[in-house]
Amino acid sequence: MDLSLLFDNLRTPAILFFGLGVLAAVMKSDLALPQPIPKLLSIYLLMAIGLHGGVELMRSELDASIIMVLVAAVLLAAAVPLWSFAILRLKLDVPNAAAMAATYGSISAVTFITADTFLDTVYVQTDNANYLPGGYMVAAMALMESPAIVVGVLLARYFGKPSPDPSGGGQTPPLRAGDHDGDGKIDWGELFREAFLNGAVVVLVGSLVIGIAITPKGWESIKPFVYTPFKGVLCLFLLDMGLVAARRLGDLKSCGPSLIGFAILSAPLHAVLGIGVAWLLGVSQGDALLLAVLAGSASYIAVPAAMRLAVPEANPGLYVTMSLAVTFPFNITVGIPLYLAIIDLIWK
Amino acid sequence: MDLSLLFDNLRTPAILFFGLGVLAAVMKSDLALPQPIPKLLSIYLLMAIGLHGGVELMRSELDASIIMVLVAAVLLAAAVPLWSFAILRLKLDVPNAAAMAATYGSISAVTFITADTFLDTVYVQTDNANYLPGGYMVAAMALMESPAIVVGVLLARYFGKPSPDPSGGGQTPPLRAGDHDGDGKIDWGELFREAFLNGAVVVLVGSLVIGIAITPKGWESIKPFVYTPFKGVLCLFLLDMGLVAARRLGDLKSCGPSLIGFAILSAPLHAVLGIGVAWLLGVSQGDALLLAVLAGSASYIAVPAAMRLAVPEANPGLYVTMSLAVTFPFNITVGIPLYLAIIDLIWK
Amino acid sequence: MDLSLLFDNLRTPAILFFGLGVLAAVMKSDLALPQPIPKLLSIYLLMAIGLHGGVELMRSELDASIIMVLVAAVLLAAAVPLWSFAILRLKLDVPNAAAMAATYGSISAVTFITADTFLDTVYVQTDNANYLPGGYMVAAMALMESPAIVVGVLLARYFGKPSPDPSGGGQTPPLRAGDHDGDGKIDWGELFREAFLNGAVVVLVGSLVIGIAITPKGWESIKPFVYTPFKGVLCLFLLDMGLVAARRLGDLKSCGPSLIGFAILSAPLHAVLGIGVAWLLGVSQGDALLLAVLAGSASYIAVPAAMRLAVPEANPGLYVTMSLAVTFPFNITVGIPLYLAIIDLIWK
Amino acid sequence: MKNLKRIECVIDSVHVPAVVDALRAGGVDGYTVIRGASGWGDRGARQPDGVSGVFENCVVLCACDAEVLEGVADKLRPILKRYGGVVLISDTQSLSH
Amino acid sequence: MKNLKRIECVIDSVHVPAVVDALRAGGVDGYTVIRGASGWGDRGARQPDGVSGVFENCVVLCACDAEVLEGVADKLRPILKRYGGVVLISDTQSLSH
Amino acid sequence: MKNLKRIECVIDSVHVPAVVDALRAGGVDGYTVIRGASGWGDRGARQPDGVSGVFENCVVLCACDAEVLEGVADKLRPILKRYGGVVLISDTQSLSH
Ligand SMILES: Nc1ncnc2c1ncn2[C@@H]1O[C@H](COP(=O)(O)O)[C@@H](O)[C@H]1O
Ligand SMILES: Nc1ncnc2c1ncn2[C@@H]1O[C@H](COP(=O)(O)O)[C@@H](O)[C@H]1O
Ligand SMILES: Nc1ncnc2c1ncn2[C@@H]1O[C@H](COP(=O)(O)O)[C@@H](O)[C@H]1O
Ligand code: NA
Ligand code: NA
Ligand code: NA
Repeated sequence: MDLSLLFDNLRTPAILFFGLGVLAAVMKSDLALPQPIPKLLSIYLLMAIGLHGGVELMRSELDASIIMVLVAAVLLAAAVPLWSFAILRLKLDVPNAAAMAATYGSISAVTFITADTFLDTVYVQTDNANYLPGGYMVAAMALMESPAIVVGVLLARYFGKPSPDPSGGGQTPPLRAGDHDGDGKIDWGELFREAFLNGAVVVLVGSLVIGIAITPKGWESIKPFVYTPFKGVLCLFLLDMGLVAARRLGDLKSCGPSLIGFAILSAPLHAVLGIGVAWLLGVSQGDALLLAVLAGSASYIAVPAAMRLAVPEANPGLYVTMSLAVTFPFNITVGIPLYLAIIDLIWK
Repeated sequence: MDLSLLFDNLRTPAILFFGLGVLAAVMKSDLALPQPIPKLLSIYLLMAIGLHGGVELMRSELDASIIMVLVAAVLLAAAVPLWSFAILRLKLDVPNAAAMAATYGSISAVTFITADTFLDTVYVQTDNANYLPGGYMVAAMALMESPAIVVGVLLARYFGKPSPDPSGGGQTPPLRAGDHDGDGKIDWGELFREAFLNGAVVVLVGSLVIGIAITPKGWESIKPFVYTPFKGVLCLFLLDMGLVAARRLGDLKSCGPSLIGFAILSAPLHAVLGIGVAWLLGVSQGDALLLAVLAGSASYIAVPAAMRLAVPEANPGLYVTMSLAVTFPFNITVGIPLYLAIIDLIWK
Repeated sequence: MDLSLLFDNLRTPAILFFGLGVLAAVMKSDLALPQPIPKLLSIYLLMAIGLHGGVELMRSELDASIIMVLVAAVLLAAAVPLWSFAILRLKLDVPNAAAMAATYGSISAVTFITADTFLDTVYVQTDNANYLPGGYMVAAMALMESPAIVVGVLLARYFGKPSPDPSGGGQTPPLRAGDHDGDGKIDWGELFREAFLNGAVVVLVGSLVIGIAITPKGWESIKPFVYTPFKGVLCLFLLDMGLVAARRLGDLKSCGPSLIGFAILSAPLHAVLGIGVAWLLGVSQGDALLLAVLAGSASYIAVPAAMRLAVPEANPGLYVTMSLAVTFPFNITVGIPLYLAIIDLIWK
Repeated sequence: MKNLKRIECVIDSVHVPAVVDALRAGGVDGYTVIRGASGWGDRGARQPDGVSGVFENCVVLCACDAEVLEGVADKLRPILKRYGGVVLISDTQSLSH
Repeated sequence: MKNLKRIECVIDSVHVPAVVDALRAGGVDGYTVIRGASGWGDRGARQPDGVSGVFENCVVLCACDAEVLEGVADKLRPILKRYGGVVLISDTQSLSH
Repeated sequence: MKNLKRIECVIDSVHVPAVVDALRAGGVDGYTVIRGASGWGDRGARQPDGVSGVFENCVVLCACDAEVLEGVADKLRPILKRYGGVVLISDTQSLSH
């Protein structure tokens, strides 16, 4: 692995701010981004990446290979939870294994954004346009958010016990979200609503479509807000991610070494799988890195929101902690340059 | 009506984001801009439009016709509630008719801003400077926010029953805001404070004055915050407006068709009145559109804040819903291009 | 004193927005920046000034005189509380005098930023590079935040009564922050954590270090967020500072004229002391103004946070009010141009 | 431990000053206000929307002596009548220190 | 003054709709929701983080007639069992207006 | 339904950790914290300002067994004495599930 890639990555402002957040939390500083600000920043980042992706998509030539990549991305997102579930069942009960499997099948938009920013830097250094990803990768990301949620809920239902409170019919709570309605059936409507209409998914997909719909002049008019300051905003958000991730580290004790092992190993393994798929499809290095990062990253926004409703027996202290405090930091610091090093080896 | 104008408007990023918000709410997505963010965005937009208006005002030549426009704007804002009240009394009791009348006499800053943005686009396409509005129109907007509040409260007092709780003098609550103090008198001081010192009015007027006071260098130094990203911020705000408007749609049932008819018809009627006034005063097309939009739009910030205090018997579920969920969407989608089409017909 | 300097300062957008805030609060408008927004803005400003300082520091040549300035800055911050405490003891009890002394020994980042912005304007007018401060002055600011906290707590402990509740050992609350643990000893670890790991200190120091660490390209990539819109954001923050300061004015009555006298006089006196030190060290006019402003300003973020924990007997209604409602407005309106006039007299 | 009455009032944010004035006029020693509540009652659903700023409730909490309760209640009643909202009263004790 | 039961429920924000449905189905006249609470209980510490949006509690407050309490409690019990949280019930009076 | 004591404490945000430590040391099973409260009491008005971050209150709510109450109260008293605030204690019942 080219260590200079690693150091370049660690020296980007966003990663340094992530480190500052981790450091502040570890030293028990009272620093915090107050409550709804992280949510605002996260909506902003999704809106920005969606719009930019849509605009890029319009500029690029669309061909069949793009469709192939999108289909492969969906399949990847739906398949990863299957074997993840099988492995996680060795240590976890059905609800927790299903929720964790869904978490790892889905994606982390901020990891994607960080990789995208990193590719920008690499492109500037190498002047090699193969490192510039296509706008359709944002579409791939959008498509990869939800399938794992559906698969995870199905796994929980299929392998799970029937209703945990079969005592009296009238006492079942007003269940929601693809839940048992007391007789083992799945409310598909609710399930799909949870999976595909989560706020994060809606902003990303909606912005992507708007990015496609607007005129170049429309894009110019909003660029100073949604594009130019983007990397700076990412710094602020990663500062908070560092604080939040490090403050969840305390929960790692209760997770046990095998789970942590899964969280660290699954990232590069799934990323390599993503790289393999990218290679088979013959895409460029930039697209390959983004597909690797999508496969290797884990969700901490859309999936937890859905799982708490649909699989309330699963403990978010496990799946959110693994995703946020282990896999995310691994990916944005070591993972991204590592995956690119592997790609460079194979592609050249 | 020139349909291409309509489609141009519907394709601007801000309107598309409004549509995304409506769609998300209708599909029952959990998307939301968390609590104080909309208020921050609304302060930002008022500050930005105020500053820009002030700076433009300084650059333009001031003449008597401007004073005429400002006086006409105030008269319009004070007169609209009078006939609106008379019409609304057919269906509503005195407090609700008065509050609704005030709502429609006052203005919506975001509608104004959307129209301003639209004129920008039209100007770029036509290269006709007549579409560029003067900075003094921001002053007209500022002057039109408050008179309707005063008129509305006076209507409620004059036509309303005396104190609703005449049982015991000692039991009247510590009333505020131009309220009866138990003996039918109006507290003028409180009434004017409510009307003219509402936060939205203060930010707009204050920023306008500051825009006049600062040097060109001062303006350059803050432009990257208050001007350049403006249209992008408007997108984010309109996304939230779409969510909020669509979530109020459920309250429409309780409003009844005649009220909804009023909300939809009053906009173009008052707008045409505004156009007529503009034509009599001989202003350019850009200024005419903004006057039309000011006359045709309804308040959902300053007026509700004042009415809840001064006319608590009125139901905000009526007047806020009408203004936010009916008149506002009508104006920013269909209204603005329609009014410009009418103006183009008359002016040419 | 050159009055044009004063008027130039009063006409900058940021100061005008401060005035708007004061006016709105005095007229009892309901205008307010909603709750976590001021904290977000304050983190943004610290991040921005820290990064910019770090980048400037890397560009400038480092020499021994810089070390001298930094050492002098720390000594100043540690010494100011000593005589302030002695003077304040004439009117206040030990805890209040100690907390107030710490407040005045530490610094106000926003005052510093306002002075920095002012120097920018002066530089543009005079084209004299001596008015451009060095990036190391941000380091001086960072170093001056915490020493006064330590000194203040030590003063409170040394001159204070022993534990206020010596009745029963088991009843002492779980004290924190360099507090007595019932037997008169100081928990140094907690004390230093309070002083040096306050969120504001961590963001400022962390951003300074990141500014030093990043590449020029990294800086370019985040500049559109952390540098370009900076002066505009300052306006929004100062609007809120004006509101908050003026709303605290009511508490002045309970403070008494001698305290208000201290708050007004200590600013220019300590500023002149800072100017003297700057002159002895031979720094340029820009650096001298910033040192003056650091010496003359009082903290309202880091110190109150620490004092409420470490000296809970002191009344924040006194020390926050003095700092926020008296010294801060004095410094940003009259103080900064006054200090620069004095500097111009001496340096020429 | 001292016996007190616990007054809890849910009301539209905009009318909190009226409630607070009533409490102070009634002679209570202190109160606490929690903002940002939503709810549902006789006047329908209330969910703060951030754009209009309308539809936000507050909870006002006050512990007071039984003697002042009657006076406070007399001042609160017309507020409830005119503006809506609820006032709940229960027994409590304060930890004396 | 009317005697009522005061129901206070602390629960994960995401399950507030279930609690509210239970209250309404049980026949209460109104309720109030306070968001953004943190806490600690059987399922460990809960501190909202803003990034994942998880770990936020809400307090739901409801005053109701003693007669409807039993029905409401029956509807709340399975929610507590499945989702965690606490429900506290105490006596209160409402100021009649 | 189990009889419990309901402890409600209003205190400066900065001292919430002290209250929470006291509760946990006293052996309670859980607690809930509501942030962002304003108020007025012996030490004057408290209205959070966002700039200095000072003047914000929190409400800490805890339901506990009557047996642990005495111990918890002993731990809370010195906190109240030193930092101000109020602690209200009343009877409640928890819905057992
Ligand atoms: N029975 C109740 N229990 C708890 N809160 C209530 C109750 N009734 C009304 N409220 C609250 O008081 C607000 C105003 O009530 P109302 O005036 O009845 O609409 C509602 O929005 C609720 O937040
Ligand atoms: N004894 C208690 N007193 C007050 N609040 C509690 C108590 N137990 C639990 N809670 C609240 O209810 C939430 C969920 O509780 P649990 O399901 O026991 O983890 C906790 O996070 C607390 O906010
Ligand atoms: N009688 C009371 N009822 C309700 N809350 C109170 C009462 N007294 C004080 N408080 C709250 O406790 C905080 C601190 O009280 P104090 O230490 O008395 O100033 C106040 O700011 C109020 O929020
Ligand atoms: Na994945
Ligand atoms: Na109008
Ligand atoms: Na100082």
